Amino acid sequence: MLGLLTVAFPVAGWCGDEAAAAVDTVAAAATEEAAPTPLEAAKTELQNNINIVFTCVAAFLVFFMQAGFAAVEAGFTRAKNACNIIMKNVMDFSIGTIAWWVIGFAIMFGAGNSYFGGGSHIAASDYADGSSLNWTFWIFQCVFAGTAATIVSGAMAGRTKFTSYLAYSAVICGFIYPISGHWSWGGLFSAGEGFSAGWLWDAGFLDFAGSTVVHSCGGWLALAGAITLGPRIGKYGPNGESKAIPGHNIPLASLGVFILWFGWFGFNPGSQTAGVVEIGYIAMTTNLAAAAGAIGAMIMAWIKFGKPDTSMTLNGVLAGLVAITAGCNCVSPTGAVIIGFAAGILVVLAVEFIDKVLKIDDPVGAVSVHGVCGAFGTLALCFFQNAPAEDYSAMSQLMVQLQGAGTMFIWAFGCGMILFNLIKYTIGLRCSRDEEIRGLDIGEHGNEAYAGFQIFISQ
Amino acid sequence: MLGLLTVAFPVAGWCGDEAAAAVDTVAAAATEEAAPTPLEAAKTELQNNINIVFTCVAAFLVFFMQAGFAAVEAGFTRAKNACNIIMKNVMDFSIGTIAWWVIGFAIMFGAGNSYFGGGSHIAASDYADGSSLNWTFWIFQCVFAGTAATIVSGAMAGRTKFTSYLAYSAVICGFIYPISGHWSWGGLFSAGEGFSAGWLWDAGFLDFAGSTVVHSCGGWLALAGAITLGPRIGKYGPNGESKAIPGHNIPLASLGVFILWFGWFGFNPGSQTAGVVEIGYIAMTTNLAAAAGAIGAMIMAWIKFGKPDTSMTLNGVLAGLVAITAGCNCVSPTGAVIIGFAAGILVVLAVEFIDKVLKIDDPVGAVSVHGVCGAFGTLALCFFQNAPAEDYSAMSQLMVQLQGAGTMFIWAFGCGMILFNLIKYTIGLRCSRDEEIRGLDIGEHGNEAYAGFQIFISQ
Amino acid sequence: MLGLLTVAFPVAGWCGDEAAAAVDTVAAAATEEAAPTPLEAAKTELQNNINIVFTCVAAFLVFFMQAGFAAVEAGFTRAKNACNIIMKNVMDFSIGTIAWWVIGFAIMFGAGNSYFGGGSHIAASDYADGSSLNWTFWIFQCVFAGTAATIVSGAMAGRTKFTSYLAYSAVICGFIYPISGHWSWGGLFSAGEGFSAGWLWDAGFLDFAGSTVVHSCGGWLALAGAITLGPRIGKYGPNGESKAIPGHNIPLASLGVFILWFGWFGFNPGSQTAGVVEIGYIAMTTNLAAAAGAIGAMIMAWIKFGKPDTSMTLNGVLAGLVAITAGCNCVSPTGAVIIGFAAGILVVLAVEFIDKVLKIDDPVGAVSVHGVCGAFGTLALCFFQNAPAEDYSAMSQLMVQLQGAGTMFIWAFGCGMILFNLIKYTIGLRCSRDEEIRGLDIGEHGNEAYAGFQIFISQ
Amino acid sequence: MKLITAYIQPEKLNDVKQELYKAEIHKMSVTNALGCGQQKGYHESYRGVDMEVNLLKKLRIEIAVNEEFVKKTIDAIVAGARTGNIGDGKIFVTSLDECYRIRTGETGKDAIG
Amino acid sequence: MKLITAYIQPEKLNDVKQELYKAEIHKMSVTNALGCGQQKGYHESYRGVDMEVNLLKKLRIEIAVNEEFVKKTIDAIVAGARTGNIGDGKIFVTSLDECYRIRTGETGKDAIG
Amino acid sequence: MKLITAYIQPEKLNDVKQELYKAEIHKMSVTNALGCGQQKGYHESYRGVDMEVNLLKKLRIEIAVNEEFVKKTIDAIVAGARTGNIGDGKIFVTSLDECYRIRTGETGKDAIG
Ligand SMILES: Nc1ncnc2c1ncn2[C@@H]1O[C@H](COP(=O)(O)OP(=O)(O)O)[C@@H](O)[C@H]1O
Ligand SMILES: Nc1ncnc2c1ncn2[C@@H]1O[C@H](COP(=O)(O)OP(=O)(O)O)[C@@H](O)[C@H]1O
Ligand SMILES: Nc1ncnc2c1ncn2[C@@H]1O[C@H](COP(=O)(O)OP(=O)(O)O)[C@@H](O)[C@H]1O
Repeated sequence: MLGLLTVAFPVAGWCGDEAAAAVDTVAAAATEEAAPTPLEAAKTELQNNINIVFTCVAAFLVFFMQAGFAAVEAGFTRAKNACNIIMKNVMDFSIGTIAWWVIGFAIMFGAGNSYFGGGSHIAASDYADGSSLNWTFWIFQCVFAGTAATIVSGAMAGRTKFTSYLAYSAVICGFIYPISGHWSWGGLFSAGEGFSAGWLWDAGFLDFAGSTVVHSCGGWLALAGAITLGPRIGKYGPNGESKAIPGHNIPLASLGVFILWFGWFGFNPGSQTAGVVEIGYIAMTTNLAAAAGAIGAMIMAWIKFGKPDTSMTLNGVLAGLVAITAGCNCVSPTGAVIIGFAAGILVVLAVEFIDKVLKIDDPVGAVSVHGVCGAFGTLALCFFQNAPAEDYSAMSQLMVQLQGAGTMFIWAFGCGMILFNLIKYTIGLRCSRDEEIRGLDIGEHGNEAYAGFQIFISQ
Repeated sequence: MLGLLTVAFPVAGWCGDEAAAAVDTVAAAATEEAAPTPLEAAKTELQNNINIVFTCVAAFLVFFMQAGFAAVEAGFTRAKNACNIIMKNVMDFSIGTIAWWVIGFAIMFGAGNSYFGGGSHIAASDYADGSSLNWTFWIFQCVFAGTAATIVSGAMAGRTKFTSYLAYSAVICGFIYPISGHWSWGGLFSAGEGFSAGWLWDAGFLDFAGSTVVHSCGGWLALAGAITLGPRIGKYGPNGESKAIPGHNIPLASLGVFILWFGWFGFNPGSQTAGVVEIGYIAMTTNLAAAAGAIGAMIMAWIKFGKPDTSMTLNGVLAGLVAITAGCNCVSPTGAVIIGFAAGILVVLAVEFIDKVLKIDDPVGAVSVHGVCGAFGTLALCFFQNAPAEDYSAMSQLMVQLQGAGTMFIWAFGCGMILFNLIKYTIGLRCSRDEEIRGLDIGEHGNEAYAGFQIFISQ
Repeated sequence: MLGLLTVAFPVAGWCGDEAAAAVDTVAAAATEEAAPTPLEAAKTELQNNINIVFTCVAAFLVFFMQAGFAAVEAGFTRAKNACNIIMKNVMDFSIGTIAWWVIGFAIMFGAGNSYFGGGSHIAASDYADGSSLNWTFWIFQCVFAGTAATIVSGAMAGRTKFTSYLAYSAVICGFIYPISGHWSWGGLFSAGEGFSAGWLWDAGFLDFAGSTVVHSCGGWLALAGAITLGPRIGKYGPNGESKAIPGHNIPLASLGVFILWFGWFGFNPGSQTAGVVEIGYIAMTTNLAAAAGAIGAMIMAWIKFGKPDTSMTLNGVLAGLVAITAGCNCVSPTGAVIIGFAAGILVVLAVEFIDKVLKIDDPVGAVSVHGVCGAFGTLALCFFQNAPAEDYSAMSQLMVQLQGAGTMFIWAFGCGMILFNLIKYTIGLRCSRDEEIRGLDIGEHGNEAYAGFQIFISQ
Repeated sequence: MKLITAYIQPEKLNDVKQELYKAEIHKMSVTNALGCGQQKGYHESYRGVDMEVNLLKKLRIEIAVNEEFVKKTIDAIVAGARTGNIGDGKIFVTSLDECYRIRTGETGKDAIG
Repeated sequence: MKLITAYIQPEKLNDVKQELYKAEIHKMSVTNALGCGQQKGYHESYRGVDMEVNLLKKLRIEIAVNEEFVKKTIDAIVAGARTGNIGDGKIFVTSLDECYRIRTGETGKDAIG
Repeated sequence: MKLITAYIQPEKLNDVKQELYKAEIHKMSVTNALGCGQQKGYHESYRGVDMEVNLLKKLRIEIAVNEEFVKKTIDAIVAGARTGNIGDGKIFVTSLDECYRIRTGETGKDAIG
């Protein structure tokens, strides 16, 4: 049983080919397993409890990232939309949880083939005996799905109809995320006969904690959303020049970034789903990349804009974190620093490019942070392996990684364009002009975020 | 010893009669215990350490709920009272901790009969050898007591004298909560001879993590406080019509709700006080109920008020969490969704009823969330058992649950009315009219929460 | 191996002489170690995983204290400097992490003599086989170093040049903190031959979680910084009378204090670096001292200023926490309450003394909280031992403690004066007068913290 | 035409508004202000340092009216704002040379209402 | 010299500023205000209790000008602020007796610009 | 009676207050304002997009005085607010037709003080 566990979850899988072999091994392990000695049984049971404790705590930390997203997004946008952003963050997780429970988990981890699950585990009905990690695995994966869902709200802030956003939330957690998630991670959880690893996993695609599976997925959906919606009123001048629409509460946003950094210690080490020595290593690489990301973004912003910009530096932290997520278990410490630093630089360039060249209005930089840096991190891990196998080839791994990251772009961006356009031409995606000017808080919710405060609204 | 542990804490106690049997079993286990084999001893020791780690972490999360309560209460009330609310939250936990240490823990878990403890453990003096969980149990129960205490501050916000509030805090953590807590949970901790489980525990009352023991207790005390104080100036118009007094910082309140949701993952799974497979299950039901609560409240508010109200939806999250607390370990996932959803609906109705019909001014909805939904959750668990025993009868369990919830109402509301009226007619419960109009921050503390900010105060 | 672990980390070291003996024992254990039985091996492995899980989670909590520091410091200073404070908090941790990785960890825990490490572990290159705790130990110590670094920013708020602050951050995490840290804690981590415990450890100096090693270090550096900088414009009137410069966001500051309190449950129990029964005890003493600190400060402020001041009470919580940090594992519960309460009183007196008598402008009270109360706690633990050895003498322990606390004052304050004066006379320490008046947010970062909010700035 | 500027206690705004409505004056503009006058300030303290706050929170109301409404308006403000305590506030009246309604371009008496 | 006070919709500030620049009027002061007039308020609700908000967010602009600039200024404000919808705002003109520039001590016409 | 309106740099408020006290003028009202004039704005940037901020933070002081106090008041404001740098601000004086004290109903000269 411990064998099953340590194989099924890529413990210390420094390199790719193990992954491909995993499912077969599981099958093999099932037959080989002789009666364990009492000591082995006790050890398995205890280690399993250790794993449960750590994975549960990690799941709680990942959940807490919802608070971080809410704070970052609210802080980086205008006061008149703050209630709306918060409602979106509360509701995408709530609706997402229910959608995940009903169908999402089944599609991602249920019985099926290498493209699609869904053959079991609907509404957690027949789930109980699935694995030794059991329900802990369910809750851990549930908060991951919630993370993918919530990324989008920031890019669509300040102009999206609330009902449309609710519809979107159900679809991403119920279908879009679990389907592509199955391709890379479906093999993490196997209840034997009828279960199948996903085709990307089989291809040796490495994405330990989800730079691509979670972050790029959310990021490319966000891109589709921002494009379909169009920019906020006043974001681009008559000649197409970009205007600044400053966030209303940078201390709140920074608190959000710290909460996300904190939560990422659940996201990355928790993806080990085991209380073993590797979690410390992963925590270290995660922290190094975040720190290097902040430094990279600060320096780049300083060079480009003349001063060390606060919101860019905060984005740099997130960029470093997103980028290291794929390879946090397998890159060297120096590699983590380089990946984080490069992601920090990249996020500044990407924000500028998307804003000023593509003229897509992404108020919080979700596309740059999660989409671009997620893809970057997925590819970069090839070159910084800590202890590669003898026959490891960075270039051939890069091909696999490109395939994975590219597939995600096509899938998530494609689904997003279809979904958001469907919504646009049915229930409508964008709120009315008047509502947008007065603020979504009053228009959509009849509420005010800061009652009594004198707020100067000329934008 | 492991036997003792797994029995004394209702691990996976899907149903009621186990609870009744527990104390006897403990006694039995104590005599039966032969010399354990080295393997058994090692396993017990290690599992005990696993339990300690998880319960400690859970206690920390529950502590963090204090921050959540402070943020929710501050955000839902006016800026001119924000320092005061914060001081109340800091001090009720601080004074509560000391009161708990001096006498509260002794009353709840010390030697005694089935109605009253107090025969040992005063000031943690003779506590050390009590149990294998030891001090971890103490700190876990301490933060629970703090939770019960802090619920009240929200309902009494904006008009209570600070000194009176301090006096109240000592009494609830030192006496009111531990006495009723002993009835349901005294049996969780037995150091053998002289110790006795509480009468509600003996009656088979099920309240796994404290919908009744903690939340209803705080909620009904809050009701007594709000009634005794009377409404804030300007809350009701000359014809008794209810006026809105909007909260000043909804983003802060929402951060508070996310913190509470996060902390609840300590509150509910932590109540297992063991690092075992059940904690994942409990985390799942907890999360499902919270999500369903948000959805329920949002829909209900939308129907009743025409728009999806932010503060009501946030209350809906808390309603779902409070309601699932009693049955988080024993209801089915579908049951959790139903209970949470119903609690979300219920909290909207309760807030309206208390505000517009009973005309009791509860600024943050503490009575509705903790009192009403706590009682609801305690009763509802009867009908959604995941794996009931063969001879399980929902109706007879309901009778027991009604007895427990009803007793708590009489006890907490009764004690509250006596206590608050005692305070009212001695040191005085309400601050002066002038102080209330200018704000308690200046009146009680000589401070200002947002120095420099221009705040429009016409209320 | 378990032997090594439980000795090398002072598990339940109620008293001092064990510490002195530890290094020898490690050496001894290494030779004695015969082939362990399968049961022993399994137990060691599992206990090690338990330790890793707990220490990792504790490290995450300690990391989260960064958010607490950012929020407290931002909330206690003016709105026009909020972005700057946040940038400082993000960057001191980020730069600190990299400095720690490159050289700090090597100096503190690498091979060397009892005054200086540095002989190995540079950039974590040759670290992997160091200890069974391995990378977990690295990340745990990394976030500790970050804590020491971040303390300073509060005392230097509102007038420090940003570049100078960045330079300072690298030096403290790379050199100042690890050198003195090596003296007390170098012996916590030994990889055998060539490694040496520090001279204060050898002398029997007790500082379990760092009242002196971390907090006083930061506090005395903060003192040097505040002195070298001079007070903010307008802080002292023409006759030297102290003027109040109120913090702009007390709810944010209080959230920060709750986060710090929460994080301290990682800081103190985590310093056990083991998932054992003692962590619950440490959590209890930590909580008791924090609560008593709040009460002590509130009472003292009430007596001195006529009203219970919010910011002083919040400082009281931190004072209690800092003071208990040294002795959290060895003082009695009653001792914890006394130490916390006294620290709460002391912090109020120290803030007043430093502000009104010494006329040093420390906007958030960092010197009083971390420096003064850190030293106080280090000394106070002598008199409240829970279970002292037979031959324990409080007075002789006090001499050792005085030596440790005194050394830290000389070291940290001395290094600080040299470093800050070096910066002052090279790149410059203080921003321009105009920049200070308009606010560092615009001057240093070109940002605004609360865009749109009407903020009255007459100071 | 006159421009009437009044400083009142913030908590009196609703009463003033109601009195104005009764007097059929439906237009006004309100600003946040700080005032000092005979009303004593109060003491705040922050971290042990005393601060005298003598700029107290007030609201500033501005109403443009035709001559025949001047008295009615002033009476209404007084009726709504007076408590008899120091700090009730002041009313200032200045002459208004001209008034324009931006929407229609109307001027003078027509524009005011 | 005249003192021109205008209440406009907040989102029109940039347009008004641009029109003023075109008319070579470079000086002004702006305050946050709340106004009520013909424009209907809206309903907020909080925790199920309805609130009618009839003090709407406006900006108050104050510009001191010499006589020859009065018309230009008013025209510029109207050009920038008019949408034709209720709530566009009002412009009030009062006589300015004197004007001082604090920096130089200049007075009258010289001080205004 | 005159109504004196001054725009000053925010950080000069305390100095102005002190000069006014010295001149025995104890009553005033203060509002937050944004101003643009000769003083150059500064550049902020947000996420890489430059913003020119040309509405700078100012305070608006309003003081109603009797004729004999006009000069004293203006002198006091100038004494407190002048630094000699661009942006020191302006003082505007208009005629006050009438003044009421809400508390007592006093009018005219008596009401002002
Ligand atoms: N001469 C004045 N100029 C400007 N504002 C004034 C003047 N006198 C009073 N005020 C405003 O009116 C408010 C109330 O005045 P105060 O003297 O305190 O009370 P009262 O008018 O009842 O005697 C002040 O806070 C200030 O805002
Ligand atoms: N008589 C008045 N006195 C003071 N302010 C006024 C007056 N009339 C209008 N205002 C201001 O102008 C704003 C717009 O006026 P409103 O009557 O709503 O629209 P319109 O002027 O387009 O008819 C009001 O919100 C108020 O701030
Ligand atoms: N003509 C005017 N109308 C209204 N406000 C003005 C006028 N001229 C100046 N101000 C106010 O005075 C402030 C200072 O004016 P500025 O021209 O920058 O400096 P200075 O008066 O020293 O030449 C401006 O920011 C504005 O608030």
